[in-house]
Amino acid sequence: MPVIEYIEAIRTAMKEEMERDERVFVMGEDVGLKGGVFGATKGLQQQFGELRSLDTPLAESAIAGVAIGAAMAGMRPIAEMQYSDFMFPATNQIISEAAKIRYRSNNDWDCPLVIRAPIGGGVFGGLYHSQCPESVFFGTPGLKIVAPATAYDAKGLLLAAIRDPDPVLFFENKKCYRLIADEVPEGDYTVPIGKSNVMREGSDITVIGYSMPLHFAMQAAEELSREEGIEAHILDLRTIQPLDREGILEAAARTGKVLIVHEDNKTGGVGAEVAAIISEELLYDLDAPIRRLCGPDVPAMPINPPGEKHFMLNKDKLKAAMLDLARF
Amino acid sequence: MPVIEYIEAIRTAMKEEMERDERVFVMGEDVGLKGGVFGATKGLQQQFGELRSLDTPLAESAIAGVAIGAAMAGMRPIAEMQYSDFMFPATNQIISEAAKIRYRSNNDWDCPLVIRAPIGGGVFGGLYHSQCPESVFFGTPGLKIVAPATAYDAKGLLLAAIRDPDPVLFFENKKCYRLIADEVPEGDYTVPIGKSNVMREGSDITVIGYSMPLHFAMQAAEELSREEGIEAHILDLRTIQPLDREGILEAAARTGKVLIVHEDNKTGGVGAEVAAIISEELLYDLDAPIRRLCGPDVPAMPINPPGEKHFMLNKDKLKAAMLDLARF
Amino acid sequence: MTQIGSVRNETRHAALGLTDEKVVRMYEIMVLARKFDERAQLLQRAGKVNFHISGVNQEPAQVAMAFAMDKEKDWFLPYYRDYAFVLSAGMTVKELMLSLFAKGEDPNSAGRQMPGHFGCKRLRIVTGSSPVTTQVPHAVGFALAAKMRGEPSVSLVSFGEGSSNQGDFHEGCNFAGVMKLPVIFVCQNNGYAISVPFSKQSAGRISDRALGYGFPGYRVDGYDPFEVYRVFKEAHERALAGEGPTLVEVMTYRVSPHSTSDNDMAYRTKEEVDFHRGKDAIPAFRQYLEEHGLWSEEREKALLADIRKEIDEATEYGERAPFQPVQDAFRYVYAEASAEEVR
Amino acid sequence: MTQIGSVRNETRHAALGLTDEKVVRMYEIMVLARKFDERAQLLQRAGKVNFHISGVNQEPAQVAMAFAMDKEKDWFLPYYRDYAFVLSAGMTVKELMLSLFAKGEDPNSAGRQMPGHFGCKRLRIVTGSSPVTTQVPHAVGFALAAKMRGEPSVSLVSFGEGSSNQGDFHEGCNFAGVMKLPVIFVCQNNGYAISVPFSKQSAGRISDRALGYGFPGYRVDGYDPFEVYRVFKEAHERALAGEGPTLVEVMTYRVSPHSTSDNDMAYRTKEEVDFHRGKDAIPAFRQYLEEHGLWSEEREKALLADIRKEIDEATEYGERAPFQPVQDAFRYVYAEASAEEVR
Ligand SMILES: Cc1ncc(C[n+]2csc(CCOP(=O)(O)OP(=O)(O)O)c2C)c(N)n1
Ligand SMILES: Cc1ncc(C[n+]2csc(CCOP(=O)(O)OP(=O)(O)O)c2C)c(N)n1
Ligand SMILES: [Mg+2]
Ligand SMILES: [Mg+2]
Repeated sequence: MPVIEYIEAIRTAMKEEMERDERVFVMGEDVGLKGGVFGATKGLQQQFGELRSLDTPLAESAIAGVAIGAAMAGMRPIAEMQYSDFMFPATNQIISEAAKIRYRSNNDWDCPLVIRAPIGGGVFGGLYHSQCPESVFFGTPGLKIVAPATAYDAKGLLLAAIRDPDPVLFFENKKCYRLIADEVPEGDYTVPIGKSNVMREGSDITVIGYSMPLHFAMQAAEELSREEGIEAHILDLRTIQPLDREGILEAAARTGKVLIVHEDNKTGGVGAEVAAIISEELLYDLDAPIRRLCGPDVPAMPINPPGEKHFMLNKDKLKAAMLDLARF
Repeated sequence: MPVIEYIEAIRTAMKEEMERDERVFVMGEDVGLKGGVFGATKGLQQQFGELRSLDTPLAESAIAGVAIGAAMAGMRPIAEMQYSDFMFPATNQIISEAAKIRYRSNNDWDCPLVIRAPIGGGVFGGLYHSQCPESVFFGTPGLKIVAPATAYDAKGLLLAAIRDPDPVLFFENKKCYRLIADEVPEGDYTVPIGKSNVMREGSDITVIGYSMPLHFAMQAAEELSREEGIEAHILDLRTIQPLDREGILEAAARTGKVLIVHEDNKTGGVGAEVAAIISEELLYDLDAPIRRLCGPDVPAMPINPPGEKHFMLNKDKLKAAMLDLARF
Repeated sequence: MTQIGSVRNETRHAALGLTDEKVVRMYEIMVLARKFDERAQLLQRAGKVNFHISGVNQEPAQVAMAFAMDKEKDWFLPYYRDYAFVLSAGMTVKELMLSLFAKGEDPNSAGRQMPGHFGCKRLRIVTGSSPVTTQVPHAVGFALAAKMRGEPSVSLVSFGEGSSNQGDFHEGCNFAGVMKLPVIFVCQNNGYAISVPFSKQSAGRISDRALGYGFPGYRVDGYDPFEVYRVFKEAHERALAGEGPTLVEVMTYRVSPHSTSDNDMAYRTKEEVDFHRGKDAIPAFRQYLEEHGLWSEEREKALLADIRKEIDEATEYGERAPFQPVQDAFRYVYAEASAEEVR
Repeated sequence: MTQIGSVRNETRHAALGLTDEKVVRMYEIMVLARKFDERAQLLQRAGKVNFHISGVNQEPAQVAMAFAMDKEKDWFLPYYRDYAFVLSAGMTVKELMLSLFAKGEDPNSAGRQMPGHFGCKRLRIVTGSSPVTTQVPHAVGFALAAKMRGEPSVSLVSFGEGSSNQGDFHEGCNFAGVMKLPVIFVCQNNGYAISVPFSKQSAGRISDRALGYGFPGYRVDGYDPFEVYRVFKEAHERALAGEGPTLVEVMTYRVSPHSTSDNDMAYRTKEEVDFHRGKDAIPAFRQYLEEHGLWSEEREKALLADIRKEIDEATEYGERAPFQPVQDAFRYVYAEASAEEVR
């Protein structure tokens, strides 16, 4: 299987699905000739024309709202938000509309829409090009939310998202775009929405997370295995709504010591729900308090390099937290 | 002390603070002559004039955004969102702007703003006049969020919110407006933001929550005490951001059995964070898994009466859950 | 009493391409909508239903705009006062009553949403919500889909003048303007947004906003249904011809309180309301029909009797019909079949 | 070189009420802004800073609008290309360099925000963010505060033509129109929003949108700083006289790529860019000054030398200055003094 970059996996998923299904199209700011500010839609306009790789006016509520209309009309829009930081103007369309269309119409209407948005920092983007907005949308019934960490999952989950009959927020990590590359099958396959994935087996501690920080966890785990003989069990949630309860409980039970990691700030994040689920179901199987290692409770990371570094998770921070938990 | 209604406490706080501080004004849809759709601003326009009880165009992003500008300019705006369901168009202004103004300017600018919004169902309001939007804004550093359950706290917290140097979301429960009345001092007092309050002392189980469901818990607790000799310890968070960690841990430790309640849907709600905090710090003091009794993970409640009743929490649901936990 | 040749050419409706049958049908629906609305108000006052939001006085314009549309091909995104519009589109009084009583059989939402929150795929009526103006970009999305698929379909979206001040109005109109999409934006300017008069909602004319989006905007007298029809017919033709969107501001007046929860005497006078009530276009429309030999006292009586029967039966049906069972209250958050199967 | 009587009346600047000193100062700031921008581009290419977003070609209009404002009383909400504007408002090159290098002493954000994200209470420059157009309602809020307090203060807010398609533009303009607030909305129409040409952003003129909000809108040639000054001066006077807002669409062109991260040759041609670069208003302004005896080759040389020195020193200072210490990186999420004390 060819090894391709995470962003290439995303691009390929869109391209292949647009070839397969003419209802599928992408829309967003600069997705046309420029191919997106990160290049995720590069070549799509050349191949599919201006309408199916549609440069929109600079207006996110319209991007979401027009996509919702098109989805209700039977199309399969993929709406790109240039940065997830800029999807907040579309909140009302996402939460009040997309999430509630099927429910409020008692299944008469549906909204098969994908909204792609790059999350995460570490690219010197400053406050507004680095955020993780998961906690804002998490907990809104009617939405599905995925956040792949690997190229394989990125392609498979994006194909699943496009084919899903309900609205899916697809949070791609901009730091992963070119840093992460792995084996990705050519052609069609899907990764099921709602299923977590064990990235690494281990018996000492369990790390549960999603997106970029898992790569730090994997690196730290290798070092801890080598240096300390500590074996970490690592679970990639992949889908953050609906959460894979069984997968979470199984992974937590495996070691009895849980560290939850995400880049979104700690309070009110997805990790709180993961902790709550475990403490609701597995309390007596735990050998240590449930810990979370997350972004600090600060509005967003600064652009100056020391400040950014101070804010971001990295392998060393993960390693220290994992070691500390193992020793508990 | 006079017993007044919850909504009257809110109205009085605004009136008294507008008398005390001429920088304070209210703005929103129908807040003028009509006095708000619930009557919370009744009489203010007559007393303070059109500018200080300002009917705005029907545009929530502008209501928030203009209020933010006025706050930065040194005023003390109270922006009313007619229903919290309708504050989502203002999400970008609240999360990207109000919450980040102090931080991004390194303390050069600030945003002393209060946004009032009625939450909660049980008034046959259907999907869009019944929601609890807490989870959307919870977890956004830079915001403070309060949600009083009593008239006393409503007045004291609103005065504290208006005087707070940072943006405060003030979630008032529309079911409480006329149902809840209690003793409220005349004149000036504040309830500190960030401090929870023990509503009832008990030694068997701990109930932690905020807003309307606490009244169901109190009723259930009285019955359980009478009928079963079970004594519930009930903690009103009052402020949901920043959470009162110490208050939570103390209340949880008190009985070792915790039930968290809120009307907002369960997944991703404030209760998840409360559970996570407890499981992070108090794991070994617990005698039962941490339970949550919340709104179902459904977009919003239906308007038909049986459907609404099925959706809403009530005394009986609380009582059953509390009894079950006590018996664990 | 259809006549031929020269005579037909002289009538206003014939000049607009409306047959006698159609113009009579328009009248019947105006009256039906009015009577439904009055009944709904009574039911609310009698405590049989919790809530009603009225479209009284706006019906003639609503019927006229609906008749300019193609029921088989167009898409409709009405707002909560558009009873006369959805009745024209084919919704029945029984269905409206099921919605008013929030019953399970209600095609709009199975009694989940408030009355006036329309949606019915069969009738090409797109599901709507309470937060105002969100439907505007949706209509643009329907028009975009029509353009992409090469379908001769126009979408029509209604909203109030207060609602036209939401960002979604601007973003939706601008998007449609850039892409020259087949959509008609209808602002029903009834003078108030709850208690707030138009003078506090906007200092300009809503119709003038079209200029900034590069398409035509018209202000039209809502008391003149023929003129309303003409403007919408033209807008419809422009849309089908690929000439893009049109914004129409229909000038009308909300004679009822905002909803049954509102006391409008807190912010306006009875005189003001009565003045506008006196401009009601329904009697004038009847007079027009009578003058052209298309209507009579007997037909009026028969119509009223029919409508009364229809509404009585619908009321009874709606009142007796069961609510959606609570075991279904949490269904359809997501598709029930798996993604796999739906594909 | 100031002359008296009839001669003064003949100059364009004098007719506009601009003294010789002022018009010379305008020129100096235009050149200063240009040179700062060019240096910033060099520093980015040399890898000394990560990012720069350029205002080249838009400076003459920015300076002209700033000079029409009252630095002591007005409020300024510039956007990220407004270097020449904030320099006119009193920010120093050193401060801009501190921001470019993201250093702790940067008054805009202590190196937290991207360069171009201005904010400085001392200079009445309101803190801005990246999500476009959010500053528009803020400016309206400043104008509302001025009206409430009876202060003779106008707020000016800038944004791009792409950004004018956000809902916040509409909501902010409409709000200000209804309340006749003292605010000037400035759309700097530079033809592109990143890669998207104006033709795909809007099918109308931005200035025409003012009509729908009930206040005047003007389109003005950004290459004619005197005309820009005139329009803003008039808008400022209207605002102070209680006549309400003005929308000004300044026609210009973005000759740089969107930012240093952008490759503009993917979506436009070098010819197009060069054509517009040729219209640069700075040389014409210099020529005007020379024609009126206000400028000379020597003064030009001296200016360039001064500027070079200022920029060199600022660069060195910025480069050497310390970052905000990481122990302060998480400060000021909330006020540090308790609410009690701040009261
Ligand atoms: C986003 C949003 N804000 C507030 C409301 C509450 N609300 C319902 S109708 C209404 C007034 C609407 O006025 P207008 O658009 O003129 O329509 P009309 O009711 O007059 O027909 C308001 C404020 C809402 N439904 N949605
Ligand atoms: C809400 C939002 N969406 C997207 C972006 C990303 N973005 C930054 S600048 C820009 C283009 C702005 O174009 P325009 O308003 O014309 O200003 P210009 O850069 O041309 O001066 C975009 C899309 C953003 N900053 N904010
Ligand atoms: Mg209205
Ligand atoms: Mg531009």
